[in-house]
Amino acid sequence: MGNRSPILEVRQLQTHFRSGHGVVKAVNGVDLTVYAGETVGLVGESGCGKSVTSLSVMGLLPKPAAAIVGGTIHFAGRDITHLPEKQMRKLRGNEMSMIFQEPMTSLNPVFTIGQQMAEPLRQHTSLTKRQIREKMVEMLQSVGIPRAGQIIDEYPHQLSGGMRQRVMISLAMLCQPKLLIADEPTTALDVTIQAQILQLMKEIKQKQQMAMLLITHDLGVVAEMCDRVVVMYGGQVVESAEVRTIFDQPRHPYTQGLLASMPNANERKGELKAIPGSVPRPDEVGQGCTFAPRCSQAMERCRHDRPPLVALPRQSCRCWLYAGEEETALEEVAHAT
Amino acid sequence: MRPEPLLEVKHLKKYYELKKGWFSPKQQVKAVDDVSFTVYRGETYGLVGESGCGKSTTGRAILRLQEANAGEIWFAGENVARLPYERMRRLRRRMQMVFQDPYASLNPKKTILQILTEPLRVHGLYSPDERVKKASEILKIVGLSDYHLHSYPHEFSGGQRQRIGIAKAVILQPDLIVADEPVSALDVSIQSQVINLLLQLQREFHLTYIFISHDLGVVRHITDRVGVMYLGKLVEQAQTEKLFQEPKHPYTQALLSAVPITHPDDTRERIILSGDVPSPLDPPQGCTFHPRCPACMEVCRTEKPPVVDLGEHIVACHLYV
Amino acid sequence: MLDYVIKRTGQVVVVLFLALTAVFFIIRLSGDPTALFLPPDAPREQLEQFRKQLGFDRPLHVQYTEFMTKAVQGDFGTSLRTREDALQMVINRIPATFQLAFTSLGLSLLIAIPIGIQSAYRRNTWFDQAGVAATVLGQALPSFWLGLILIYLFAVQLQWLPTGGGGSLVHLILPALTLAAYSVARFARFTRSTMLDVLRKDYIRTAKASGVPTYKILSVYALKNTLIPIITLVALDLGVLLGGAVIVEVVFSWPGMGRLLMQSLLNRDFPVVMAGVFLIAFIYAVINFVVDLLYAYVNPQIRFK
Amino acid sequence: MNQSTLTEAAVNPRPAPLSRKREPAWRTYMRRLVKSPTGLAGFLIIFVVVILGIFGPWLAPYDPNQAEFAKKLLPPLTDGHLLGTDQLGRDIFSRLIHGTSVSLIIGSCTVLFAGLIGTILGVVAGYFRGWADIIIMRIVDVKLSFPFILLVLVINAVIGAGLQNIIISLVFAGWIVYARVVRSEVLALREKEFILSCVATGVPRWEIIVKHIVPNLFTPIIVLSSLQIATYIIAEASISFLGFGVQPPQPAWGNMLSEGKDYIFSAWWLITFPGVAIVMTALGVNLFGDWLRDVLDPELKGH
Amino acid sequence: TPETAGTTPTAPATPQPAGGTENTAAPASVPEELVIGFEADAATMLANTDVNYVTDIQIRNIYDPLIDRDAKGALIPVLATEWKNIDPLTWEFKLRQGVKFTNGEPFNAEAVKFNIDYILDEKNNSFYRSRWKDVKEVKVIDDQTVQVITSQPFPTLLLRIADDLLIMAPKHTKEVGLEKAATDPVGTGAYKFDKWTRDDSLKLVANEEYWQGAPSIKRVTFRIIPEFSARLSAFLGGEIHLFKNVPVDSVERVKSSENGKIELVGSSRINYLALNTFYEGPLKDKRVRQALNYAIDVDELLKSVLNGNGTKMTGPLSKVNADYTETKDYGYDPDKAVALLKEAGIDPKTLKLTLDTPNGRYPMDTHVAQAIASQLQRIGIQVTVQANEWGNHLAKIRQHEMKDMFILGWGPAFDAQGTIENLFTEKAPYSGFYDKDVEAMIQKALPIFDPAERKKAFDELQHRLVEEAAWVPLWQQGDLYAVAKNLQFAPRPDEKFLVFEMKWGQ
Ligand SMILES: Nc1ncnc2c1ncn2[C@@H]1O[C@H](COP(=O)(O)OP(=O)(O)OP(=O)(O)O)[C@@H](O)[C@H]1O
Ligand SMILES: Nc1ncnc2c1ncn2[C@@H]1O[C@H](COP(=O)(O)OP(=O)(O)OP(=O)(O)O)[C@@H](O)[C@H]1O
Ligand SMILES: [Mg+2]
Ligand SMILES: [Mg+2]
Repeated sequence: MGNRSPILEVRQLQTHFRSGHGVVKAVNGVDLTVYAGETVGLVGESGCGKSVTSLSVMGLLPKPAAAIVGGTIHFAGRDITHLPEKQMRKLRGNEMSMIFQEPMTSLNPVFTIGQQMAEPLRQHTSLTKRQIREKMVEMLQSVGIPRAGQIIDEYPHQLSGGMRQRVMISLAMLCQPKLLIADEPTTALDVTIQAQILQLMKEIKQKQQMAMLLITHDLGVVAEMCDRVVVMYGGQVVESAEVRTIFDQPRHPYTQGLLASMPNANERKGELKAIPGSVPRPDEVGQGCTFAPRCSQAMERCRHDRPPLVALPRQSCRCWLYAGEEETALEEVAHAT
Repeated sequence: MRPEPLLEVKHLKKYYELKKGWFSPKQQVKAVDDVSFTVYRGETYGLVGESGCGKSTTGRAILRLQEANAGEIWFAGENVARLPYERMRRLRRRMQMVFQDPYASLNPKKTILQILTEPLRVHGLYSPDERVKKASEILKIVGLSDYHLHSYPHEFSGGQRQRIGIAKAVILQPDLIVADEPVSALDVSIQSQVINLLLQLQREFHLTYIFISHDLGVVRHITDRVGVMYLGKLVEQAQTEKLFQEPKHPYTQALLSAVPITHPDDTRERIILSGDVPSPLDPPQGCTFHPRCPACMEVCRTEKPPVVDLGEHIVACHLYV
Repeated sequence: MLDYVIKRTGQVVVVLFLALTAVFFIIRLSGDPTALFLPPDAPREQLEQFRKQLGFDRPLHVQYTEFMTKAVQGDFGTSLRTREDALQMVINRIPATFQLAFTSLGLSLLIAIPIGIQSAYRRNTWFDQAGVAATVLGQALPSFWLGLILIYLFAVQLQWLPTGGGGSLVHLILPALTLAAYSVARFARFTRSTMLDVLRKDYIRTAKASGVPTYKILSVYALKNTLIPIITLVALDLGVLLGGAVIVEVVFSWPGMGRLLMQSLLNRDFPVVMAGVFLIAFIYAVINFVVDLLYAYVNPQIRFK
Repeated sequence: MNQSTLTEAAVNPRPAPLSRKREPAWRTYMRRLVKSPTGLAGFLIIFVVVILGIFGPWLAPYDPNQAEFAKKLLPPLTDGHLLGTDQLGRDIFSRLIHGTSVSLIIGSCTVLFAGLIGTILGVVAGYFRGWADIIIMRIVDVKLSFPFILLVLVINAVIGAGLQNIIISLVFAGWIVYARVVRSEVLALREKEFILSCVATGVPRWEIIVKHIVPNLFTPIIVLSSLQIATYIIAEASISFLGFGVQPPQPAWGNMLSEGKDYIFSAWWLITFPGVAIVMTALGVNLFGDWLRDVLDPELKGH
Repeated sequence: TPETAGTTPTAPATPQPAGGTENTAAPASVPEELVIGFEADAATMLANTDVNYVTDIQIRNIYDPLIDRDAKGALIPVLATEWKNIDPLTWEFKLRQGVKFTNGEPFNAEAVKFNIDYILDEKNNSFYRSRWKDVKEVKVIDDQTVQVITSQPFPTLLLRIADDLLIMAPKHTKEVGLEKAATDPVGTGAYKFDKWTRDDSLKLVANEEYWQGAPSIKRVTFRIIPEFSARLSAFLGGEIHLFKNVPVDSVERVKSSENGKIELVGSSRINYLALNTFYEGPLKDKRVRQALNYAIDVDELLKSVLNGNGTKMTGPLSKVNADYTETKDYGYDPDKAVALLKEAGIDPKTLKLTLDTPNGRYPMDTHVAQAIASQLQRIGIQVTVQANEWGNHLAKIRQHEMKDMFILGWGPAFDAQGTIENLFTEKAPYSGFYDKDVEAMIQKALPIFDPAERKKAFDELQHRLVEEAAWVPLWQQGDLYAVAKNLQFAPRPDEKFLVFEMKWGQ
């Protein structure tokens, strides 16, 4: 793992929304590193800021409601935190691209697949019309779409969900990006189709030396796909580690609770281990640890002071429980702090 | 020692007339096509299958939220499918539903008290004061408190709303509850709370559930028997443990193998199905699964598979004839 | 397709039938036409005879049956005032009516859609608020007031344009503008709100993620989706423009259908009124049919299913 | 009339964030109103107009109907006549103030009755579907291809000209807007899970309609009405132009405008001031209605 | 006065245009075509069919009448050169020689017969027919002589001929058929038909072979502009040169414009306030009617509402009426009005009356109504004004649905019979007044043939009607015309636009 270079480095990212009810701190100090060629899983519950983090990276935050108010984002060594739209556009769909959760709504219903897929090629390359078409067909075939030549001239609603997600993937892969952000790419799909798509993404990743940030709330997907995992809770990273470490030795009480509540880990028909309470809204996060109100091990301190991200051997964890155990950080952990 | 059957569904059919475009002829979606099963008192019967296979339609047809085209639904000695409006309305006291979307299933303009007392009121149960008492009792049972009685749904989180939805269904102390994906809209950490609640209520009130879900992990945890649906048909049905250990139908086998692993070191022999779920508008001939079936035979293309009973394990597949 | 056409035709027939029936009975309530045509000193016998000649002396249901039987054959009788074929009279007005309707429609779309798009894109900026205020203003001006002011300004003071009358393109400008003022307001607001919806859609995010520049997103990717609901609104407005532009037609002496209809009503020239309502209902139905086709054209989901 | 713009108020309930202390709804709205310049402007205009409408008779300096022939057609700011006098020497300012209530009555009565009829028919069509739906929607179609002036004329012939004629004509024309909006609202609502949930509970049909569907129609109806009022106030002017307006000498903005139209070249103030009054009011109502729509549309909340 | 117009004149009394030479003398800036703004279009181009004056005014430039009126309303010969009564049932007309229709057809006795027969033929459904019903037969004596035989004495036949009858070309009409002729008229008039776009414009060109000489103005367009302000705008913008019915308050605006002037003429049309005795109300009492006559100050109305444009009337007939006689003027005397009301047992403070008025039919009609209401309010009477659309107004009158009072106009009113018979008999609803004795007097007066006796009878009737306070006479309508400065135009009391009489030049 030694000399890999980070492709994406997010440092202390803070993205806030302004709304009629005040400021929503959707992302409140996130650190995240993705190295070339690796797959990082970003897990966490709904509303914890996963999508906002990825949109911040892509420069796709809804303007003017949302803005990056702190921290930096480096992409391939270049600071893109406040890159002007024009230059950002040159990166998007080209060096970094994104797949979205909802294949059903992520394609424009009134344009053909071909018209939409041609866009990144038109924006970022100088290929001729015929070359563009050839390239698209080739790409579609590589994601296992039959009749690629015809499908190009069809409309999204003529395709099934799985097919559309394949189209989305090939749309993202067209310019061979260095980084692919996949925001819950399979959540909306059926189990059998999900298996197909995950398989496909694995294959693609192996073929192309590409880094991937995989956003999901499904630990099973993480187990299957990722090298490293970052767990988010309430707009912050609470734990990050190698995938095996997370499953074998989760340190943060939230991660532990999450793993314990998977039905398979419990006796059939028995009481599931549950995390009490519910996810806080980003606008009602008080001081102290965001997880404290639901944490069974919470101490007095947790309610008043926000814990730091503690570097432990092979993982880092934002919890006061481990405040004393700090050890020399591994290389990648240092990056992730 | 078989318990008595509470619900018997026989040859249920529900076809939707579909007219999507203005210029296309009418089409028929066979959402539920000749489904029969029995649910016994006190058990949890699971219905699984992929999106669009007709799980919800089955659930709704049982409660007559949608009128079935054909078939019988025997509940408590009466054929529900034939009951006149007013008698059906009264029977609803005994069969209730929990909906998937906790955000859409509560009237945003009503307080929790109104929502919870309405079922009692429309069935003429108790006096107004007692109803309030009942409501507050049930609220405690589902883990909320009196404090919430005068709040509106939008003041609750998804998990809390789903609890209210469940409370609303349970307050009438029905015999049967059809739960249509009651946890799939919830956060992972909340799901287990609600599942626990369902299990607890079942024990407490001797409820019978029809539990509809596509999450096989949850289904395995909570159900006693499972029916697997594919394109409007019931393709396999067995005791839960048995089904998960020894799936017979090739589709069930693929479905189970597709469930994500639970640990990075797990290895699983994946049966990756080729192709997509066919459109129910135009289901394949013969066995509807044959275009994706890894074990497809000649006969599968032309002939509908018979239903084979392998001793409390029913499967509709030519392989077992 | 055939199915659709049959069903649609059936609907149109029903609507036409109901409309004619309603007009037939309603119009009988509006008074006796005889007084308006005969000289004031005409004796009662002539009135009676005139009524008889028009068939007004017979029981209402007999008149109705006869009217319907003839109407089915396209015979609405002759105008009481001009003695010309009533339907033909109304048909003669179609060119002028269409000219005005389509010009003002085109004009308003041309103005409204860019404004609507920009307002949506720059939501809550000064441009948006000014745009909203301006379009609302357009909707708040009574049309004859606006018309007269335009005449005063452009025809009397500046003498750039004629005050009214039919014929050439220059005659069209002022009435079309007056009519457009109202539609511009509606279209712009509608475009804005639809655009706001569309801009929130996932596929717009997809386009952005592909690196498509903003102008192109607005003018191509979002616009086409926005157009679909606008078409319905346009159809609705076109119906109003065809039969209901009376005031503008009067102010600008435009020989359109609305004015003819109003005159005929005031003159109690029943055959022309009937023919007019029939034609408007018919055109309205045709427009709706065309809109459906158009809808199918821009909306592939309908086209293919 | 504008209906299609309004269906967007079709809302799916999304939660408003839970606030620690609940603040009364009207205060939230007031706070948001103060923040929106256009909404506030609209509100203030409406406020002034309503005050004038209610207290006009006490505020007007002159009897609005007293003709004083010697003082006819005085320009504004002469002889104690703020806005001048009209062709019969009546004080325009006083007439304008008195006319306010007429315009308000027309706007509000029409909205009330058209809203009521339209809502009932819309609910029936949308909830019961089938024949009721087909018949009501065909009537709507017929109505759409029916010239408005025909309606006005016939009503005029049957019951005579005047305020009630205007209101009845406008109600006749206006209910379809409501019927269409409400119908599509109901069509969407009846598929909502909370309605299904009522059915599943065994709530009788009429109770579902009255207690569950209708309350959820209030928001779109309020928004629609706020915008329709302006349309109706303007329509009064058009009807007056066609000669079926409010009867003289009673002042109404529309009939002042149409009586004044012949004076556009000789006495501009006759047509200008009522015109400005209508435009300002319509503007105010529209701005306020727009604001209301934004506020009541939870989709847009918090953005 | 039927015979008075007499047998003598051979040339029309109308100003004689100078013919061809005039054209060359005209200044170069003279517009090529005269555009007349007009509020409504003709119903048809057929003559003798539609009684509406908007039709008549336009087609009178295409067709000539047999007899016309001069500025004072006296009958003058046009296509008929002389006429006489052979016996009470027979009239003989001598026709002008050498007149040709614009298509070359000769004008002769056959043509006259054709046109009168056209009116009488039920099939043609002429709206004039009832007025001509007493005509039994038209006899062609020779090419230049025609006789009209009536079934009973018909003293007003000459008036009918003057006001109604226009001569269409018989051969043309028969050849092309009525339907075609309705859009392609041929007459003997000063102008030939050119183009007609319904509700937009009617274009005419000069008939250079006109028997009275070629018209001075070569092209005429009637432009239909229904809205007054638009008409005025078009006039101010120079698009039209002439229009009628200028609202009194806009007179100044026209006068002050660069190239406009105002022409005023007393119309034969009279305006009155009907006091309805068909309605069971207080107005059935003569004293109340008289009180209203006292309480309404017509002079003030004329001065302040009409800016003086109109001539006050005191009785049923106006001064231009041939049978006019001076009657008593009630004058303005509110005290007397109150006294009369008291006498009738009515407290004016509790009296509530309704007043119907048409809307825009007569000059300032709704304003006059409001002003009358305002005047009556001075003695405490409360008046509700109701402005009606014209069709409704007429229908309400005809169906006796009017309440206390209504405003109406009547014209052309050149003779006593046409006015009094059509207004004050039981069959006639227009004055709202009916009295048995008056009816008897009218019936007695109608068949009188002797001029002097006839005049006496009608004079008596006028006095009687005033005494009865049958209505509140208002005024003889003043017609106001906006005229381009360089157009010579003398307005006529019969409201007609005869372009032949007009010419360019100061
Ligand atoms: N447009 C927006 N306006 C205001 N707040 C927003 C907006 N978008 C997101 N948020 C807030 O930001 C927080 C983080 O949202 P985000 O979409 O990143 O969550 P997520 O982790 O992706 O959840 P999910 O699993 O549901 O996709 C949410 O709580 C949400 O309330
Ligand atoms: N109201 C309806 N009109 C027409 N077709 C319908 C309707 N409701 C459901 N369908 C169709 O019927 C089939 C079965 O739908 P159903 O909702 O029962 O599936 P499901 O198994 O519950 O799927 P999911 O897991 O997505 O909820 C689907 O193909 C669907 O498209
Ligand atoms: Mg997300
Ligand atoms: Mg479902």
